Amino acid sequence: MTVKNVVQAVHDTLHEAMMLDERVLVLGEDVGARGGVFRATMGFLDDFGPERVIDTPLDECLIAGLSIGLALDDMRPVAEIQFADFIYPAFNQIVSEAARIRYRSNGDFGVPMVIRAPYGGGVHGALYHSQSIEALFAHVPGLKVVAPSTPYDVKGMLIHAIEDPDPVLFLEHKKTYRLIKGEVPDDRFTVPFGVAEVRRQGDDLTCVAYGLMWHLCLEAAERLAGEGIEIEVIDLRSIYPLDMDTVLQSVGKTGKVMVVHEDNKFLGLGAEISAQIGEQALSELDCPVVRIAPPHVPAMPYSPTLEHWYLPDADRLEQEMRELASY
Amino acid sequence: MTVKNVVQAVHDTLHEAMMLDERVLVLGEDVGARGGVFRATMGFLDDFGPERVIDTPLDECLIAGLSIGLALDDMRPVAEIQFADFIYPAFNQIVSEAARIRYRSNGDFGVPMVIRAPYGGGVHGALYHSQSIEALFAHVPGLKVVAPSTPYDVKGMLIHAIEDPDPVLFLEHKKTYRLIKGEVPDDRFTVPFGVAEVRRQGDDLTCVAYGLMWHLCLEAAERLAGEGIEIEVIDLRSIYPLDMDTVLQSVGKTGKVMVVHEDNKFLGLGAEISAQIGEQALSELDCPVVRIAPPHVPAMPYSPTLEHWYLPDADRLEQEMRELASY
Amino acid sequence: MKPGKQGKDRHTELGLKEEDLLGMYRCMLLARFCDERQWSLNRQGKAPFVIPVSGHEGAQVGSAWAFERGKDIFCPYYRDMALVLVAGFTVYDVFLGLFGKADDPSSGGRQMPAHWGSKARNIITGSSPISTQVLHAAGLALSKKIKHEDAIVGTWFGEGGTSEGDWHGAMNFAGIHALPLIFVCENNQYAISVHESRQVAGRVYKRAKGYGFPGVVGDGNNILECYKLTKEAVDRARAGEGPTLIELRTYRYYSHTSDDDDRTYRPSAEVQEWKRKDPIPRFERYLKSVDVLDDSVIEEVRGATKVEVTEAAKTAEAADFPDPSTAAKNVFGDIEVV
Amino acid sequence: MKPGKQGKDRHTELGLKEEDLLGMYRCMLLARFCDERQWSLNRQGKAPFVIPVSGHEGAQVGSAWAFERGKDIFCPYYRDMALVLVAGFTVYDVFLGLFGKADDPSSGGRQMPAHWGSKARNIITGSSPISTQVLHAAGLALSKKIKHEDAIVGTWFGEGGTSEGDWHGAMNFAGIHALPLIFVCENNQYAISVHESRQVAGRVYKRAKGYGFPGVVGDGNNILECYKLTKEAVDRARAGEGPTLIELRTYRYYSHTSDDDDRTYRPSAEVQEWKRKDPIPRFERYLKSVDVLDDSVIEEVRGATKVEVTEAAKTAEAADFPDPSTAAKNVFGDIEVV
Ligand SMILES: Cc1ncc(C[n+]2csc(CCOP(=O)(O)OP(=O)(O)O)c2C)c(N)n1
Ligand SMILES: Cc1ncc(C[n+]2csc(CCOP(=O)(O)OP(=O)(O)O)c2C)c(N)n1
Ligand SMILES: [Mg+2]
Ligand SMILES: [Mg+2]
Repeated sequence: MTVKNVVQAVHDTLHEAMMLDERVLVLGEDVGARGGVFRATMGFLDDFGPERVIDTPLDECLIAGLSIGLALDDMRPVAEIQFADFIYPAFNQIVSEAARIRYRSNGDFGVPMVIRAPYGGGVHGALYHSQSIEALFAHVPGLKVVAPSTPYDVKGMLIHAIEDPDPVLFLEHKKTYRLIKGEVPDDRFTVPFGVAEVRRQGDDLTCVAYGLMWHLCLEAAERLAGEGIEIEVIDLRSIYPLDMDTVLQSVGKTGKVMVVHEDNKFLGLGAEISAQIGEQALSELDCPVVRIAPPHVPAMPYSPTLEHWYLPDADRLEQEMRELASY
Repeated sequence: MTVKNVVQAVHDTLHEAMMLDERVLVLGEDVGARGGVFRATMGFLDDFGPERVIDTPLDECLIAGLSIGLALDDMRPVAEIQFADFIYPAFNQIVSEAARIRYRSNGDFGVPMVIRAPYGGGVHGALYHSQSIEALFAHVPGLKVVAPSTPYDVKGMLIHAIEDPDPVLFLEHKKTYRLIKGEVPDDRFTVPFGVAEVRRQGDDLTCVAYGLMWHLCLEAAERLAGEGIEIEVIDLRSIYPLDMDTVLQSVGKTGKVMVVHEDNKFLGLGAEISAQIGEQALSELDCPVVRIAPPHVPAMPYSPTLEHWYLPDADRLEQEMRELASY
Repeated sequence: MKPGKQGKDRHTELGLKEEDLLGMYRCMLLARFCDERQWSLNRQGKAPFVIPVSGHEGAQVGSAWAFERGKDIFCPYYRDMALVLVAGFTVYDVFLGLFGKADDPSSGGRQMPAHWGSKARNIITGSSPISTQVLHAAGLALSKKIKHEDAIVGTWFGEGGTSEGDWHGAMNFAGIHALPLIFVCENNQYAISVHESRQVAGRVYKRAKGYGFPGVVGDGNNILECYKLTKEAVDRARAGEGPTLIELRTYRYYSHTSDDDDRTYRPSAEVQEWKRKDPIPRFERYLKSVDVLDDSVIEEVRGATKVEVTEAAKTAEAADFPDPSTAAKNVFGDIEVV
Repeated sequence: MKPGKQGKDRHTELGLKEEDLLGMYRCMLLARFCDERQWSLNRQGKAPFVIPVSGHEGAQVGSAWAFERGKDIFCPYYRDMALVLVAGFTVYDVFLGLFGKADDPSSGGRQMPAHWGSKARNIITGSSPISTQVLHAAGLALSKKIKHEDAIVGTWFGEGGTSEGDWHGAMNFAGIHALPLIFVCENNQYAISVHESRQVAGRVYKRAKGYGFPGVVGDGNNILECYKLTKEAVDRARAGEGPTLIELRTYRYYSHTSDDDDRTYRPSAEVQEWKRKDPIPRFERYLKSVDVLDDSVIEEVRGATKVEVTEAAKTAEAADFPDPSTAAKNVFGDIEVV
């Protein structure tokens, strides 16, 4: 066991994966000498050389397309998109190609590749360094999308992602990189996709989140415990496949649900979760499912006043929870 | 009044818009001599010349980016993406740029552009000539997304789109092009965005759809009328802004809802509609909202046996409606 | 037809044996006759969608022949029927794809016809979005280089395909890393209706220089020239000397697809002019000039090939469609979706 | 400094008057001092994010000066502080942006600093995703051409920016349509940490030829050379002779941004070497050689400029942040979202 923060867990897990399997290589902008702008691949160039640690040109379309080609030749590329906000030039390669190759070839070809992308806000990143992109990709059949946010899950899910036969979008909340620390077993282990984790038990309200948001939800929930309100906090970890069983089980207990995410509300993951709860547990709901998500504006603004306006924080979550629990 | 099919309505409306406003121009692949692969701009090159009818290189990123530049200089570009499935290379320009320019410049700049894209299946188009893309774009704040599917609406909404101050994704269901005919007033009129149309009144079940699907729903509903089941059929027409008022009003009457779309289910528009119904009309629901949408596979396969498996048809809709109405 | 430098035939100079010539000729004929057959099936309402190859046979067979089957990798585009016949597709395979039958090796009837792919034949699965395969080719070439495998990668595309960002990215990366990758542009002067002059600023082959590697242009209707240019590029790539861009100028004889009508954008005189440059009769003239074939054998081969094509089409037509119960398979490698 | 051909000064030959020289000099100094100030504010914790310009002043001011303010259009990128000062930004504007204040002309505090834009100044709003502006520039140039307006468009980007598909698309379209568009590459040899040699296959300026139009390269630290190359391109574009690609070779003196640390990827000797080529002292030497300025005036101007910058920063720091009640405004032109 070693205590690490999230980005250290990314770094160490990737490093181990490259040590263990020659087919694993990393590619992206500044992953070489710079070691990644968040230092996720620090020292890799020295340890593995430029053939396995590839500084690509500034072209995300290339990064994705190249990774597909590598994966088709039985390599295990782990591509870094420097900020999730810059993944859109690669949209066609990811959505038309990576996601559809197994299906369109009737299983003849597969694309075992991982795309790592730091996402999320609260870091003065403004419109183009704060975005959440999970809904756009989770909608696309053929892609797996995960968003672990503890050092433990990062290790377990990154190993799983690299060994997964399919393209995986591996979302790392950039604010958790240095903020969230935790114990990580030194030995190899995996955390399966599609299994949510109940981070806190409670009977009064089910709170469903992932990434930075469940950490804030937990903080708010702990505060409310003092008032005798017990909130169940679920960290989804995996966006697709989505573990609705855990959510539904909790709903059966609490009858009240709040879904929280940074991605905007309209067609955000909260919509799907709410729809599935409606389909499978309508009679168990005491009140409408509440979605807490940013307003319909094009991503987070820069000024502190505006950023604060945009992003839910623990204070706001506490208040929303209190209100809903006492509904 | 003239009877036209959908693609004639597109053609004639565009033509009139170009006659009336010098700033309107069309651009895209094969829009010139070929008049568009669906003939939406037939004869335009002769009538308006190559400066206003621009055959672009095969580069959707260029088509979108160029349109933005034109719009920034007070032109009114109407870009054609040959098939909606090919819009992804333009994703970055549409999502990062067109959608965000007004917000990021605090209103200093606006992007009045229209992107027309034939979408939808049932035409032996297979994986890459059948896709529905509305959810991906409707999720993005700053974009308007509409999907008219009668010649009347096409005219009224296309005029509105061209005059709209913001980027509009104008989705035309390619199967409706020649299939759906209707009367179109010869004079100018507009159909506002964000206003759904109740295509059929009924008390037993609310059926929400758009594009080709509401036509099939209507067909199924008419059949059921013979059995004494009265289905209310709503054609949304506009995806964002979304007219939930009309939907909720109908739900208040029927207590039962079925949402139908060709786009896949997970994070498809049905999820948002279901979530909003849950938020605003939970107590009025007699039973869970049902979403009818294709399975989680990467778009429609080619073989007739597989295409049929994929796409809801009137028979299947009839059966689903009957079941739900008698719940 | 002039004999080569040392009194050798042109093909001998290029290292081609008589069996190569016959194999090349056969692939051209098969492609042409498959094309004719698929159009007639289309007119009969039996094949909803056709992508023609006719006119491109010289460029495709000539360039593909320079690669080593079973070792090198092909990343073709939809036009490349003659190419995949070189790479190991049978005529029966072609028609299984045309009809969308369960045994279609490319996709089991999931994709449109002419969306070639087959792992066993080293043909990478292709899609409709233009030029995506060019980046896969770069990734494959990088992989071969990293693994120090003696395989090279070829990718084919139309001149319209040079406009997408994917193409630019692949050219740039191939140049930086001196990848064992051959870019073959089948320049038929039109992308559906859009003429080259509104598609390509400058000239395709001249682009290569800007990326720091050689670009060459050749007569796409001269199969031996296509072979020669590609073979030189392949040899350079195999020697570790990096990529080449080859532009082969040619023409398609039919409309873009069965959904198109080329009369709105191509003067029929132009079409006729290019039909006079047909790569097949041209190669036949060469084969006769070097006494590999004579008119009566040509007649015989043509006849037999046509029969072979017709038979294969018939058998494929009778084959089974995919079972809908398989339609949700192979979305993921591990999860079942329905 | 040699006098020009007919005994004229170099700048007179280029059509530059003394007031131009002084204006150019002033913009360079303003940019440099703003940069120094913003770094010190960053170290004080008052400016969370800084994008430096230092080193690029010659390339930016020299190239921008060739355009006509109030008529021509600028599509810059984040590095272009000196450029927007030429185009009409004040120092106060720069600091309003740095602090994210309500009156920031680019975005009212919504975007990161250095995401320039201002309709009144013909500076098109820019974003973070690299090279998107290059296509907007092409659209604007097309519009000017269609309207037969006598305006031309300039767009600026780093050598890293040439890798994106947007850049390729814009080059191709500009070539096909002979657009009045100038592409200016500020080649500082690094894209964050990635060296040019792993970014650009071949040479940037040589790419132009592949698109059928001229590409030139110049010393980005020689402001008069930058002006000259751009002026020639601007004149050609205005005469309807189409686009030009200009590569200006230079260097950035600081890290990529305040979040970066260049010591991991740039040898300090290299940084020092390029600092010796600093475009500002170099221009000062020229100005002295032609008797436009002498050392004491330079001292005076520098001092006054520094004070101006410090004052502007102070005033901007005291300005209001945007009111959160405005945060949902301007998503759409007609619909309110909250
Ligand atoms: C991304 C994308 N955009 C548009 C299309 C529609 N389309 C299919 S083929 C084609 C023209 C291709 O021309 P070219 O590359 O020259 O190849 P050719 O068909 O002439 O052999 C177009 C525009 C597509 N398939 N993919
Ligand atoms: C699409 C996209 N990908 C990645 C980034 C992250 N990024 C910001 S600047 C930069 C390097 C740009 O280098 P260059 O174009 O040479 O300009 P310079 O900063 O050297 O002036 C990168 C990779 C981005 N902003 N946008
Ligand atoms: Mg072509
Ligand atoms: Mg640079």
